[in-house]
Amino acid sequence: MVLTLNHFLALAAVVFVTGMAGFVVRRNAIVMLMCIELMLSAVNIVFAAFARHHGDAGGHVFVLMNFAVAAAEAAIGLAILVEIYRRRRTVDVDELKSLME
Amino acid sequence: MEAFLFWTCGALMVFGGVMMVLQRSAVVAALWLVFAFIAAAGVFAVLSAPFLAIMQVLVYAGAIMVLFLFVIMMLQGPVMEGERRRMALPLWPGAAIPPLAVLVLVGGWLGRNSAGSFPAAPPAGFGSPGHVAAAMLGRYLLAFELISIVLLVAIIGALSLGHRERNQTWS
Amino acid sequence: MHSPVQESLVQESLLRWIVLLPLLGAAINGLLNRRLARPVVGAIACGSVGLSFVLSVVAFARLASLPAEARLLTDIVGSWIVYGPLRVDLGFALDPLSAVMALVVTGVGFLIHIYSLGYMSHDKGFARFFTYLNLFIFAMMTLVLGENLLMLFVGWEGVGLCSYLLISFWFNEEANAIAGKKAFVVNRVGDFGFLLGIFLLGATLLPHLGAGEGLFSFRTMQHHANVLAPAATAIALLLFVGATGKSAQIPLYIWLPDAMAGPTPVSALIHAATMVTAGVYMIARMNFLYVLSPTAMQVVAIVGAATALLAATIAMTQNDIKKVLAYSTVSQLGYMMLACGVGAFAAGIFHVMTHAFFKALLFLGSGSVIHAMSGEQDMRVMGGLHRKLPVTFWTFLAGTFAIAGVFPLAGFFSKDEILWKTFSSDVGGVPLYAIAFLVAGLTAFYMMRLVVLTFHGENRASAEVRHHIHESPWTMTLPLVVLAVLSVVGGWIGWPAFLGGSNHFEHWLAPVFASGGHGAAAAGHGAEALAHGAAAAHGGGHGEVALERGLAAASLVWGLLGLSLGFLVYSRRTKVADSMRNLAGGWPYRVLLNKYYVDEAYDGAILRPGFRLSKTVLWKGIDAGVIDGLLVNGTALVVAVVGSLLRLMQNGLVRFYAWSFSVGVAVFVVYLSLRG
Amino acid sequence: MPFITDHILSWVTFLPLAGALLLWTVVRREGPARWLALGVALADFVLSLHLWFHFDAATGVDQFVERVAWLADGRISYHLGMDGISLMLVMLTTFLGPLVILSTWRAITDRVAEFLGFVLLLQAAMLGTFFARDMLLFYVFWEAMLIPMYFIIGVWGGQRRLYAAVKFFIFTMVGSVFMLVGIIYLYFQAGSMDLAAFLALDLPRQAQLWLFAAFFLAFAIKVPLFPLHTWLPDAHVEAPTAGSVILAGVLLKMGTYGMLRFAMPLFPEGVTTFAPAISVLAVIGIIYGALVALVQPDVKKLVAYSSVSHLGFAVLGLFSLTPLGVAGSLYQMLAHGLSTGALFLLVGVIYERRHTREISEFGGLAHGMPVYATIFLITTLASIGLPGMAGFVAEFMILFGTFDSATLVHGRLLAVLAATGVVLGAIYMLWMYQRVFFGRRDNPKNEGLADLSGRELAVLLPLVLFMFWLGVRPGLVLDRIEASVAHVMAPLAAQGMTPPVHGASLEIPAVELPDGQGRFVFAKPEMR
Repeated sequence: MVLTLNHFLALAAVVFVTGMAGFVVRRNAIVMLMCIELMLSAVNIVFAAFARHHGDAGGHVFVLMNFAVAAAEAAIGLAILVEIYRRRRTVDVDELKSLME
Repeated sequence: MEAFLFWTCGALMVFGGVMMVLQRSAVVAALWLVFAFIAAAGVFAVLSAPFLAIMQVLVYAGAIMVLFLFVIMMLQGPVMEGERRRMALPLWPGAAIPPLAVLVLVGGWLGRNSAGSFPAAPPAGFGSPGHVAAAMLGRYLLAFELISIVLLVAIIGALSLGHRERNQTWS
Repeated sequence: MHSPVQESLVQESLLRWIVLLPLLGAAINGLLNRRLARPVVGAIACGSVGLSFVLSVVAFARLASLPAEARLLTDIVGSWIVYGPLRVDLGFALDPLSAVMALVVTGVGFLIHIYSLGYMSHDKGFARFFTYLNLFIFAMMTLVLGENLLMLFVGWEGVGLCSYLLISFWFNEEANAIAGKKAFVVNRVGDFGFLLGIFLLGATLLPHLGAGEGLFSFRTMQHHANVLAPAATAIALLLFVGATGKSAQIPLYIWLPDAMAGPTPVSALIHAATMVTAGVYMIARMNFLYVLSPTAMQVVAIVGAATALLAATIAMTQNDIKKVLAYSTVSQLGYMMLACGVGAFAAGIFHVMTHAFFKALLFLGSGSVIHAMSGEQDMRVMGGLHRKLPVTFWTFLAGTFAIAGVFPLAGFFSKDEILWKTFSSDVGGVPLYAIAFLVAGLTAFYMMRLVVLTFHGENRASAEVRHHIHESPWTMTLPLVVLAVLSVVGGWIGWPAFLGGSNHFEHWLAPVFASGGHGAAAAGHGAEALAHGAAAAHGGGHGEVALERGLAAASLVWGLLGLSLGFLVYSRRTKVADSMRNLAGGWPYRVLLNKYYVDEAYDGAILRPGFRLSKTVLWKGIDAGVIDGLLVNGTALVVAVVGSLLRLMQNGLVRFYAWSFSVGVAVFVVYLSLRG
Repeated sequence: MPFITDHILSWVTFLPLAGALLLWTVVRREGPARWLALGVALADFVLSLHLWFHFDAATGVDQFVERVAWLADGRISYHLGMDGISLMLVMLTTFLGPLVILSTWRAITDRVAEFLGFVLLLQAAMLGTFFARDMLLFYVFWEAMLIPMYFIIGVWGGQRRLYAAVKFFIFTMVGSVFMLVGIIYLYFQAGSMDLAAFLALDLPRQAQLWLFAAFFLAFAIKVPLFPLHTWLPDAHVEAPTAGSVILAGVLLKMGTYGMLRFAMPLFPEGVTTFAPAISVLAVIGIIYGALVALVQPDVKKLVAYSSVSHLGFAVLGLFSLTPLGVAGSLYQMLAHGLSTGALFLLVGVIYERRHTREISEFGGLAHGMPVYATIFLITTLASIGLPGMAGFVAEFMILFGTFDSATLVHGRLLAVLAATGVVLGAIYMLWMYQRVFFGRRDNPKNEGLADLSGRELAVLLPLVLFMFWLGVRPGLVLDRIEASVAHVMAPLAAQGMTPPVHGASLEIPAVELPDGQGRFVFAKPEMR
């Protein structure tokens, strides 16, 4: 069997949707962050697949960029969570409603 | 061989992701995510991207996930063990429909449109550190520099968020 | 065309010092202000103006030493506004006309400075007063000596400013401040016309300029006068609007009587002798333009005559000693305008000079009276002052006779010259002559009324005031005496030909006013009128001389009649005055007393509606209502309504947001797949 | 110092930025912060003097050019340059800088370092706007001005500061967005963001009209031109004194500068089409601003509306499309910057003492504060354009240019109407002056107010000096801008926007002239 671009895109879609569903379903903020990481991974697979498809290293470069973005996002996100936890003693997003007007 | 690797790694990655979502304990969820990431490294390998595969394990599964685990440990509390309330049953379909719709539609689209198979063999040295470095420090230098600023900002942001006045104690 | 004049231009750096010395004085007094002792302040102020006068005399002598047709000294200090073809220099010029004005301004100015030393000696704002006064002399000399129309305008606005500052000098009284503002604003209305005249003149002249020629330079304009001919009427009338403001003519005369709120030396210097004659000077200066437009000349003459009559009638009823003099000034300025209008520019300037002498004298005299009366200005409580204020009385009387045109005092010559020129000119003719003649009699009458009410009979003041009455110090009486002498003999330099003189004054000015005639050759009619006037001035036939003598005698008799009538009515038979007051139910008197209700009319017709429009319609209506309310906040309201709908979705549930997000993604994918 | 002089424009621009960064990070204490800010502003002024003395007035081409490829393979570049027009506004900016900072010495006591940092940041952005010759760079600086001003009004302002700040922000933002669309369109047409490339475009008429409208809107809001002016009084009233001074002194000139630099030369077709309408709006603004100023109970609001009137003159001069009018407009920007800047400073002085700006609260102030009264008077007179002061030269040139404009159909009528603004100016300013300074000192709160301090004098005297200097020696400026104005207006001249008709729209006998000979033309006159 020959692998095509579509195989990878389909895999990425499944992984992405898993992450998306998780983000909607879970209330634990940390787990939600992890779901975001999962979605980012899906995107990375798409990048790498297209890089392979076109024989261009640009996709790889952007995967690396994504690593950096993911790292930054995780660092900030977790720092915020820690701060929230200090103040509210919870990371359950359903209890964090102060974003409401 | 490639196909076998793809199907295996792909299945493991999806499995890891689903398990992460379903786990009530944050620690276990994090471990499942690490599992999924390692599988993703396999997928990268299939895509002739060995450098990415290694970085995926080192940076992602290694560094970032350790950060997650570290935070989870730090915030030990019972909350971390699981969620106190389950989501109300009637809401499940509502939550599930959009992702499923996306999946179905994307699948359908992919079924109808095929970009064809990959070029037989990638150029020599494709995906090697040297190859990636040439692109990153050449054409994409500006982007590379910008991402460094993003990281810098993230560092400063994390520091300032974590920084506490001396007199203030854990409340 | 006057190439010999142009080539023989004499650079004379003296001129700038005539102008700048008073500025220097003002700067020193203004900056050091209270750190200087009063005598020092006075010395600096008087000294700078005195020196300026001396320099004027020197410059005058140099000018006189030149041949008649080459009498022009210039002093170009530098360029001012130079851009593209527009070139305006910072420079000064002295020709026979400006020489006369310079001597009058610095001379009379110096005397009034001396007088002010005494008059203001007890005032807190001594240094401030002299700063303003010096500043005024500076501005006035810029006006007079300015080399071009724009420099003249600088001085023009400058004197307006100083007038504003000096009228509101005692700003403690709201009324004074309001009067000052009124003067400035009314003048600005005039300047509006002036400025437009300048623009039209510039736009007309600009295409014809030669290399290096200053656009508004008087020499350039005179040189190109023929180019101006097609637009001459419009330019001349617009400039005249400016003159009506500064020289208090109808319809902008209303500020001058109110301007009497300032200290009396100010009234004498600015509002009688110098500044108010600036309009006349400007028209005389621009004579080459005015002769191109008979229409404009006609308007100037009619406005002048009408103003003379209007102001004279009002002056008959006023009770404030300075108000009478103020309306008298307006009336005399009307005479000067009339002279310019009929093409007798020399006569107009002659009257400017003699009027400067006797009107300054009268104002200073009234100041002396007010000083003696502890600040009282109402003539109804004066009387009998001739015994206690002998110097003031006799000098005042000399001034009165001069203004009434008694032979051989200064006023006789200048006024008679104007009357005759009006009579003999095409523009004037019998109707305007009749008005001017009538005004001459009225002038004599109301001036005598003033003298009688003030100096004659018994004193009607309270005992306390009466106790303080005293003759003024020498610093005040000396200028009175000097000015009285000038009022008597000042007219002799214009001793007319028909009385055996040679009218030096007119000959002196002839080069300035003659050159306009040549440029006007194209304009035909105007030039003819001027030529006619000139011919008449030079004697004409025997019949004309006889006529001239006859008219002079008539006006002399008429003036004496006015004087004696005034004396009789107000000294002996006061009942006559009462019955005059109650004539025809008293309403003519009330109309005159209230100055024809012109101020009230302006107030009701222009000011109040203007304010109401600005406040209710423009500000609250358009600005806050339409633009901000409807357009700006209307837009904001739409946004707010949409926002409040969206707010329902802002429930703070992060997962709800995530869910909506995934719905969005789904919709997007649906869209994509539908597109294929 | 070739190190500095080779990149002088960058130094002038970024020195204040460096100062701002220092203030926000290192020098946080109040005292040192003030001195640092003052020092930076002074140093910037000294640097800009280099520009003044080494400027070559003979040419209208950009000087001191710096150009480095920046983005998109050099299609977007870091391109700075300066001609006479920029020079004048830059000098105005750096001249006002130290004075503004000095004026905050007592007035701002809360978060001083932040405030001064914003002031310096604003200065850097303004200078960059004047220097930028690349449209993206220009836009970056242009938008960068908004942020510090927003904070200056919104944080240190009066009671309704948030309303004013948001209003200011939204107004200016709306205009800028349209301009951005226009810039992007032009970028795709020209293939480069460079101003010179934009100028080289030959756009179809329809496109020019739309683009002109887009650019003009952005600039007209900034000016502000009637009827887009309503943000201005609110912004001025709520802003702290220093903010008002910068706003009136420099920021408003961004609008007229932008018109002259970009909107007019880029879209000559748009200019010819819209000039009559715009000049009418300008005249309405002149009269309207003056009339509304007349009835303001608040001194600061009065001055704000007078700005509307004065800048109406500036716009009128630009769209007279004569070199004289344009130069006059530029002169008006300087004169207005000086006189209105000084007026706001003066209002600030009394506000610091009495904490009110209601005219009715005052009266008879000339008694206790003679120096203050004198300087206020001089500034008032400068504002109403008394001859011998800067405003007169500007108004004269603008009105004369408009009067003599061959392209403006009703040029003469407009000049006549605009000239009424001169009369009204005298009325509202002097009436205000009379009510504040003259009369009896009835209100006991006005007793014992201190006259100007040495610091306040040091702020005001340089301004007063230049009001006179520019009034007597305009050559100082005019000589340096003549070539530049001709250069900037060259595209319009190429459009054939010179003479023919001698528009006599008033009932004034038309003068028959030899075919437009000698009228103001855009080419540099050979006479001189």
